[in-house]
Amino acid sequence: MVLITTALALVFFYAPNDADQGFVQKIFYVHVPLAIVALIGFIVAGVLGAMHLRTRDDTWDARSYVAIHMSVIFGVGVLATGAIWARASWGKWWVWDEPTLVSFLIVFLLYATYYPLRYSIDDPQRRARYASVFAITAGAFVPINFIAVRLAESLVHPRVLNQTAGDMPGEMRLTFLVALAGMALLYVTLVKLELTSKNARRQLRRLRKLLEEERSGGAAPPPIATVPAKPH
Amino acid sequence: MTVAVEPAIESSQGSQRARAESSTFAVALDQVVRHYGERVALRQVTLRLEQGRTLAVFGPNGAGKTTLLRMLATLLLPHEGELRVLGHVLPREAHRVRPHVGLLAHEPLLYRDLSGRENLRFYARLYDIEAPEVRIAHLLESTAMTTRSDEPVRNLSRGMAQRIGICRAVLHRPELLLLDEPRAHLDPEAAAMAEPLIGARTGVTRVLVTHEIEHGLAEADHVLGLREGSVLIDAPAAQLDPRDVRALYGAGA
Amino acid sequence: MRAVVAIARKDLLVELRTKESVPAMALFAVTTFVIFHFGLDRDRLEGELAAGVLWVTLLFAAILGINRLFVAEREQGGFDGILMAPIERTSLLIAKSGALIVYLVALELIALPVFALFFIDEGFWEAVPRLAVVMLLADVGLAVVGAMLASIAIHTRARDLLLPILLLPLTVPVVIAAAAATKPLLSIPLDTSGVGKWLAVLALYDLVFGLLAYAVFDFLMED
Amino acid sequence: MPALPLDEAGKYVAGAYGVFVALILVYVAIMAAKLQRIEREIQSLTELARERLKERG
Repeated sequence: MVLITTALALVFFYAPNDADQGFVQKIFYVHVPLAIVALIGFIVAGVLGAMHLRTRDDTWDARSYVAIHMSVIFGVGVLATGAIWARASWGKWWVWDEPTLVSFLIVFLLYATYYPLRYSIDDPQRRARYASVFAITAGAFVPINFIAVRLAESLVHPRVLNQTAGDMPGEMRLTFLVALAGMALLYVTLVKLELTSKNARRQLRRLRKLLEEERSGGAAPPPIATVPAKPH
Repeated sequence: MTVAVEPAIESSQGSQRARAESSTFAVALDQVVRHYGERVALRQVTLRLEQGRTLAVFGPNGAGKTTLLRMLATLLLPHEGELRVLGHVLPREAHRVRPHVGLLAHEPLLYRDLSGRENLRFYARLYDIEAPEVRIAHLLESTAMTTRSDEPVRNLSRGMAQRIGICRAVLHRPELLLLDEPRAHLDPEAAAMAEPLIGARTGVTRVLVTHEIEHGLAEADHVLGLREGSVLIDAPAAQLDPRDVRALYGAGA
Repeated sequence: MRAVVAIARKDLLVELRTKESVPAMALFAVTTFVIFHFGLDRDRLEGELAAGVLWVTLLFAAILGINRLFVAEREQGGFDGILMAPIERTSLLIAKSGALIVYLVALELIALPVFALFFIDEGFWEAVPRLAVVMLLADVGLAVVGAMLASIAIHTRARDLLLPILLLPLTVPVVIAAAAATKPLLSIPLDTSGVGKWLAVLALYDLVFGLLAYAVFDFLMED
Repeated sequence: MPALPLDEAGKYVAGAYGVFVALILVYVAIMAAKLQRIEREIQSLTELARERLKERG
């Protein structure tokens, strides 16, 4: 895990230096990979949620939760870097005619409600089930939302920001791909870290409960009378 | 839990025998556990109830009585253990159990803005009952509710709503009746009227949750005593003294 | 199917008896129009502004009705009676969505003429048949997603608080598509180009979330 | 993309990457705090277990 992180740091400080064109355009290398990874994370979380509903195994729900959690954190980065980019390019902190950014904001707002949803369900089984349903629904929502917003914006502004598409010079593309891979690795690493810490905390709680229960001496009170029914 | 030391084939035969045996009972629970969050509502409850018998469930508040009833009514999933109702495994075969179970819960499960008759009609449609109007008229007659059956339930007293609730619970002629304090809010006369519908002489298997110890013991064939989710009493009613049951409630016992 | 009809009929009967939801929704919508009049300081609306005002108002009014339908069920039957009956759980979803569609159509029957009276000068009635198609498709989407999310929200501690914040972002595509489809219809002169594309988006949304709700609903109803 | 002078653009680029680094730093800090809590918990549980062993003799 440490290895991945250091490799990532190397990639990060090396790659942008490589492609020397563009000035503001460099934000692209952090903004777009962040966004792509976050969105894929959301969709993966939906699949993980479906796995939970299928198996009823709580570890799938925990994975789905952590994936959404990390994607939301990445989402904060996306919106912040996006705003800075907009300020640099268009002189405004926020523009509504960048369909991808607007879609992302909507998706981000939707996933922000994941937390109040989780926290307001007490029963763990039900919480896991409902959170999974949310993850699936929201995961399906991501592409639909992008279709709708893109259609809406291109109606007013046929101009499409083409540098996000494939046609960029080889050097830039290489940097971009490396940045994307690095970001994906960072995501996976952080998800693992968070999952490990969550599991550690849960097991500690269980251990404490076990130790304390032993002290209070025995769980069940003694029976008063038991003569179970027998078949005749 | 004993560890199986015998060869695998034999142990699987053994469990098959246990399953065949448990399917002859109307209600069979094996080591059933249910949590609510961190709290354990039922811990390893094992229980057998024969067809046509009445089980009285006693226990202080929070003992798990309602949890048990809701589980038998297919409303709650067991978290561990095996649960069979009328020979079907829950929750997998819940759809086979549902047509034959009637629950009279704490709440009468009626829509307050509809009349008693409309409520019964609604449930008759859900249960797909034949000749619903005849059945409804008969039930309303036997609970002496015919004259007030077209008023919205919100205008009825709690006891009258309970009478409609009883009609609702037995509407589809269930084979297993789950009764949560059925006589609550009923005056003696109404309780007597309800007797042919939900009483011991119906011949239906019944699970009766109650706090009236003497009455419950008189009604029951078998008794289950719960406290904090654990079974403290599991014995024929004839072998029990009201004092044994009272010990469930008493501090320390 | 028998169960779907029974439950939807029961809900509509309760609504007819109490007259709780639809009148409240309609009153809310009309009041919101008045507020928009002052907030925007406009006597007449057309094009995108008209479409926006109409759809935002309808969406918020819909949230009122969705909340009420599920809160009332929980307060009275508590869902137990229906869940114990020998029926498919999804018939509850379909019945509730159906009842919501009826609510929304009733709301639109009242709100749309008032909207036209307040804000639109001419050419409105020509647009009505096409507008009806847009509304029906949008209603289906709102009702299905609303019923699914309300089933989630009703079982949480926050209850009716959670529904709007879950529902609003999820219905953004409906509002985008419905408003975009409505805009040319409320423009002067009437212009029907581009409406078909948006109807397709609405239909896609209805289809995807309809299937999704159908697939996951069982998990929301077990305990 | 309208070209901005380099010094002007540099500020924004630095800002964007700064946001990214800051985000990760904040996250790491939070995780560190959590790790510390876990460590403390382990410590107290170890003591509890040791006590228990002593009781048993």
